[in-house]
Amino acid sequence: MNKKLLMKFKSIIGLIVFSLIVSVLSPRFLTVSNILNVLRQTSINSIIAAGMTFVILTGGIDLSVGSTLAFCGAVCAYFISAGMSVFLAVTIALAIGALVGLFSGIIISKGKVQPFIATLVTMTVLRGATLVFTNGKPITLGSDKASEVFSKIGAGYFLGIPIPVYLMVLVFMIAYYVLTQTRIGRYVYALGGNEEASKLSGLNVSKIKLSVYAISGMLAALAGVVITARLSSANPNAGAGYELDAIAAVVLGGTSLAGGAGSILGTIIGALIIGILSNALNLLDVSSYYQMIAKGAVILIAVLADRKEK
Amino acid sequence: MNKKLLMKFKSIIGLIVFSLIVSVLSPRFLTVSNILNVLRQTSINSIIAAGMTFVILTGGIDLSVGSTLAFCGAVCAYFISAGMSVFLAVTIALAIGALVGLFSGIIISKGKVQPFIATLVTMTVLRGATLVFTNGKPITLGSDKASEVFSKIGAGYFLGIPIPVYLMVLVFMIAYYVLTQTRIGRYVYALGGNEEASKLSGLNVSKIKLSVYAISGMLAALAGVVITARLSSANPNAGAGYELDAIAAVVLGGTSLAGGAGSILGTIIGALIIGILSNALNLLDVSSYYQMIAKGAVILIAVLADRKEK
Amino acid sequence: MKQPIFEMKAITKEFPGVKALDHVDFKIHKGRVMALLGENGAGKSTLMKILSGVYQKDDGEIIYEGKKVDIKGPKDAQEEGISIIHQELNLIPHLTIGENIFLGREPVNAFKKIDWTKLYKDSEVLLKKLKVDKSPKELVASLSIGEQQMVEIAKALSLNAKIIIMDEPTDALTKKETESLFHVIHELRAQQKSIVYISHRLEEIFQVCDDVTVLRDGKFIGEAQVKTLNEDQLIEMMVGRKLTEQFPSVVVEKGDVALEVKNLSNEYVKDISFLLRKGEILGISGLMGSGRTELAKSIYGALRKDSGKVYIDGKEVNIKSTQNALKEGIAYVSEDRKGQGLILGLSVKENMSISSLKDFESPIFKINRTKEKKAVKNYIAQMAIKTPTERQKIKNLSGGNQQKVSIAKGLMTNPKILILDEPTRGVDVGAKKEIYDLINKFKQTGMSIIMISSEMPEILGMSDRILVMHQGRITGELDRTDASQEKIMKCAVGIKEVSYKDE
Amino acid sequence: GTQEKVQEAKDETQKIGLVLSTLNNPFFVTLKEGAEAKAKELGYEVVVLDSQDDPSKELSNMEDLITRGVSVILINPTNSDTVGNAIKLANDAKIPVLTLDRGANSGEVVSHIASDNVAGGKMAGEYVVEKLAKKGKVIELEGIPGASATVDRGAGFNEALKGTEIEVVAKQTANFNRTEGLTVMENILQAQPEINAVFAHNDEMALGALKAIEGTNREIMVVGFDATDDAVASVKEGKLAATVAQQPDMIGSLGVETADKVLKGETAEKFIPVDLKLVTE
Ligand SMILES: Nc1ncnc2c1ncn2[C@@H]1O[C@H](COP(=O)(O)OP(=O)(O)OP(=O)(O)O)[C@@H](O)[C@H]1O
Ligand SMILES: Nc1ncnc2c1ncn2[C@@H]1O[C@H](COP(=O)(O)OP(=O)(O)OP(=O)(O)O)[C@@H](O)[C@H]1O
Ligand SMILES: O[C@@H]1[C@H](O)[C@H](O)CO[C@H]1O
Ligand SMILES: [Mg+2]
Ligand SMILES: [Mg+2]
Repeated sequence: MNKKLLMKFKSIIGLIVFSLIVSVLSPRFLTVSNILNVLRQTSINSIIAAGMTFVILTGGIDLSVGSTLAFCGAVCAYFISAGMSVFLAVTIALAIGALVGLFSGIIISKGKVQPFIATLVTMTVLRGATLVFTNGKPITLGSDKASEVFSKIGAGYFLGIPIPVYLMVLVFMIAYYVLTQTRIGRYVYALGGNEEASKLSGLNVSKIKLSVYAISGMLAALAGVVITARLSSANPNAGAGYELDAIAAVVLGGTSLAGGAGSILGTIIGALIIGILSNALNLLDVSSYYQMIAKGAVILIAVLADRKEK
Repeated sequence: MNKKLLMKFKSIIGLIVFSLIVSVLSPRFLTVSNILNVLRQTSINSIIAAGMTFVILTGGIDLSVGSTLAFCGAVCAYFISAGMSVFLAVTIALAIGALVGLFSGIIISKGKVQPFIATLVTMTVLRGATLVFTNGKPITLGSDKASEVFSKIGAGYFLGIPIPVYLMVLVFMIAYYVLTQTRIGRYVYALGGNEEASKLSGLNVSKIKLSVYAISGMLAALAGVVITARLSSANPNAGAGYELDAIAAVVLGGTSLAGGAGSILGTIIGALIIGILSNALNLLDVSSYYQMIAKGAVILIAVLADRKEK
Repeated sequence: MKQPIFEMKAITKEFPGVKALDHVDFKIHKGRVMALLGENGAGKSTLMKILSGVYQKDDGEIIYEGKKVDIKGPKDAQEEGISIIHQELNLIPHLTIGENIFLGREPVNAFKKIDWTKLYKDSEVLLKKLKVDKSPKELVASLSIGEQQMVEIAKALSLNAKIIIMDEPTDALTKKETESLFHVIHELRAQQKSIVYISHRLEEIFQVCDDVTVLRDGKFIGEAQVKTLNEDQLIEMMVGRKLTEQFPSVVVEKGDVALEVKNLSNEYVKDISFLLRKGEILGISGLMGSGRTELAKSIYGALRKDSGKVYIDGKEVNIKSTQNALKEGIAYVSEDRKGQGLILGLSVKENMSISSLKDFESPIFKINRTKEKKAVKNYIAQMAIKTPTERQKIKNLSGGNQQKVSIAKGLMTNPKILILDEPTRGVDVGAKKEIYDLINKFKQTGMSIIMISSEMPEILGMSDRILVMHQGRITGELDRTDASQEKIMKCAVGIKEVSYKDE
Repeated sequence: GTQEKVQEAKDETQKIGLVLSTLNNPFFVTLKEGAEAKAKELGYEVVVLDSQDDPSKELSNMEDLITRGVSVILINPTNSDTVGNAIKLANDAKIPVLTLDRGANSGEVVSHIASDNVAGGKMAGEYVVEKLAKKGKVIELEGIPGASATVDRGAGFNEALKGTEIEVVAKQTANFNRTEGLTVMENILQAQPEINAVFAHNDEMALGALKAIEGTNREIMVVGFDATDDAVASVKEGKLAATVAQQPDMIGSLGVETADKVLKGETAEKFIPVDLKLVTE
């Protein structure tokens, strides 16, 4: 138990050490405005990664998050520019995200298709659907009242802290509660740990699978809403490749892709590492080609350091 | 045994039925030239997918194939345009591919890093390295003797059949032999089936892992050579996203991402389905946005049909 | 006998190529313990899986308190008041003991929050009852097989069911835990619960069971009260013929030292030294978690050694991996056939030959399949492994038959030293005898055997010499001639100095 | 009987193949629309294929078009160097090829219809020089590394800055992508205390950067490239300072018009430049 706590602290300490090194190299790194900046940038990947954590804990994977983000963002922008209320448009976008997840979940649990393929299909189909829906062009919001209000979700502040940061914290608090304190949380771990045993214990395995993909879809939709609000515009190619970042955050956070073991706290740390890394490399003015090399190297060091603990 | 055979035939029959439907819709589909065309187009993905089959059978995954393809293609083009003999340049490219795979393999087996993350790191670093190496610009071959000879590997014919098709067939024959007739093949299945039991049965698990990633890397390099030869030019962005196509071919072919079960024959069929699909959708004049939707739908139908058999 | 509370009538179940159950009748009586016996593959587990909703019957009916019932899944069975301890462990490694016990039935408060205090308190009570000295907050992944089995038992008890099915619950338990279990069974019977008890340890049947039902080849053979039968009669019902002496001890002249271990220590075992001679069977006994498996794995190169030396035929060897061990002529057969022994997705043949594939390799690296098949078929015949063909997937074999394949895999490497960890776990009486005969045969050829076993009669009957372990140390070394259950138990609890109370 | 007739009728309309580097960018969507409108007017059927920025897919698309038997191919290369062999395939099949927006460095091309990206970059540079009175710090947001538009616009822009006291203090790629434009700019804003202007190699990135700047209260001028609908609207609102207007629809329709000429046996100009102009209001 104490060892576990130490483990958790260890990653946090690693994160802090890393931040300190960067702040020595670039004095602008540890300014309040940059920290808020990093947090806001991290919020998108974090929100997606929170949902991805549920999926990966069950031993699944969700490749469709990027497309879901784009599709739901576009739907939301469309409805708002068509005059719908912000609340309703956002609710519809989140509901569609959950439905998309349910769709993948049904293919996986009822159709017995491997999650990788099922969500690859969803990813491809939904990207196509987004392009058809937007005709390949961004849906840009006007400057009417609703659009202004909506844009606050991505660009606004409350008490000096960006709204997306609140959303991210809220998502993680709920995810933490669900995963550690509720039955469904236990079942997610159980399913990932041993599907056969879970079935034999009388768990409704299908229902758990449907739930995690729905959660992932809904959070991807939320990320889509935030990005769209931030840009006041929904891009049909938004979110391409985001699945890899989200999965990387989850796995960097110590969750095993085999399922059954890991934590949502790890995911935040993973997402922060990735976020800080991009920000730091930019602040340090590393040229974009070398950024890729540096990013890979740091991620490797992070996982290797983490592994030593086990 | 008979049932297994039937299963295999079933996928092939499915493929044939699918081809017949397309050929009714587009009379140009079943012409000799188009069939050769499809086979050549499929060869790249097939070659990569053959290597990916080894990796996935052990329960691993290789996300770095696209970057490896680009890097080795660039190296090969560079050496040839620097006047090196085609044979030597190709050999070096393949060796580098194998080394890249070994590198991932070492991180995975010695570093105990999850394959997803290890190869994600390789993928990122190698893409950066390719951009640095090429300075972000394509390396284009001239019209000297060596370049001409080299381009045959991608664009040439022998007895009316494109060279890449021979390469593809050769790769699959060797892979089939190794997986079904040799010790290492058996070990690959064993490792994917139960790593702990494999260790206790006296298998050198590290060595097996190193081998499969080296094979995957080398075949990705071969694909890189073929593409570069075909285009007479190595593009630093080449191969981006190819990992998904290769994995899809493997999984469509019935190999489980959990490892331990599947076949290389399935992979050919999977790759052919994907290849024929793209070609057919182009011939049938499906607009590019709808192509994505159609592609997703057909893949879904294919896996669902395959699953019913089990 | 009174009317049974539960009755299965003419149950039939077929798997591809195997008729597992053929019109089997089975009764369960209130407040009584029903033994279900039969050879490996007789259909015991299949019958119980039908009762607990894991499999669906092809034909027949199930009657509960006079009414026909339909059990469609594990949840249905739970609701009918049926709980089962499966033959194979079914736990979630990364959850705690308590979470595993109450999986699917966690107590929650008004806000849907799990009531952890209650969950762990209730788990604690169950563990205490079973005399398991582990915190319910410990992860299951860190438990030994035996300990995991106790968690399975606790889980089955926690359901507070009317019928509790125990499919070979003691096959990974030592005497001490077995006794706690029997104590609990007596209590349950007193509470008018019904129990189905499956075991291949016949002496246990006489200790705890009231009635017995025997199956053979998927057919119902008979039902009787245990007190009307003796062991020989039981065996005859099961195998259809009489068996000769169960432990045919073979005396082999003392050979040279084959293996010497000197002061071996690591995380799990401390300062282990012993000798093993050619043609000798060295039994290792001890309580659950005493470190026997770890000792074996340390010698075999599967666990790291911190210090100590190992000599084979007088020469020091440095075994760092399992490949090294096999090369030096040591083979190890795991106690955990499902988790560590077998590759469930592969065939009988592929499993059996995996450690010795090199021997079947022809030039051009091709496996000589004819040769391989011949060798495999030879073992299938010798060990009477029940399988339709050598190409059958190993996961479709009954537990006992899987175990035989596991042993055959070790034997196929032609080892000088064979380490068997619980070699007859889940093996039926007939097959046990076959395995013992085989072990003796290899012993006669000069092979040295280390046999770790939790089954007292087996240890006493087969070993030439017995080591007893306690908390990672050797606490006793007994010769065949002066070993007894009492002496072993005394060393096993590690208290030579404290006097052992005999009751 | 009727079936055959339909088939014949269909065969009578000649097909024009159009291969685009990507359809994930509004610029190319507009280009496609321009081509389609013109084709309809002239009675052609257009077969549009998307290379998804992958030269090897581009080659496959070319092969598939040849199989389909199109009469002429308009191609917007993913990369000017790599496209050579794809064009040679069409050359071998005796199908005339025209390039749009990006040129080809090898293969036989009947005509090239595009704007001059070096000139466009220069135009943007000159505007910045003028507005900043030859002094200040600027940021360059680059397009997809290696794309000819990136290379050419960068070259033109930097040429315009030569001999002034304007310094490019940071150069990062945002891959012609709006979201990346946003995050990259957010980070640059943290790193650079003083910035006077931003030149983005396309409007998507410019609009992303603008969003990043809107979050601060710094005065920074942003110049884009393409004049997409969003960008023009932004210029009108006074947010985006300027954008170099390409006329993708014109590139598309001129492409089809030229193809029509080629099919009719008329001669076509080797290079048909499409006007660029600076949109500042
Ligand atoms: N899922 C399955 N698929 C195919 N055959 C099976 C399956 N499960 C069991 N069998 C076969 O059914 C028969 C009965 O098996 P079962 O597990 O019920 O035996 P058992 O009496 O419990 O044996 P043991 O004492 O070894 O546990 C065996 O021949 C076994 O191989
Ligand atoms: N992976 C592990 N992590 C932590 N503790 C472990 C682990 N594996 C085993 N142990 C502990 O080591 C001790 C020795 O276990 P071992 O399996 O050697 O016992 P054993 O004598 O073979 O008994 P059993 O009959 O239960 O197999 C036990 O207390 C067990 O809980
Ligand atoms: O000219 C075009 C556009 O500027 C587009 O935004 C990116 O690709 C270039 O080729
Ligand atoms: Mg059984
Ligand atoms: Mg043990």
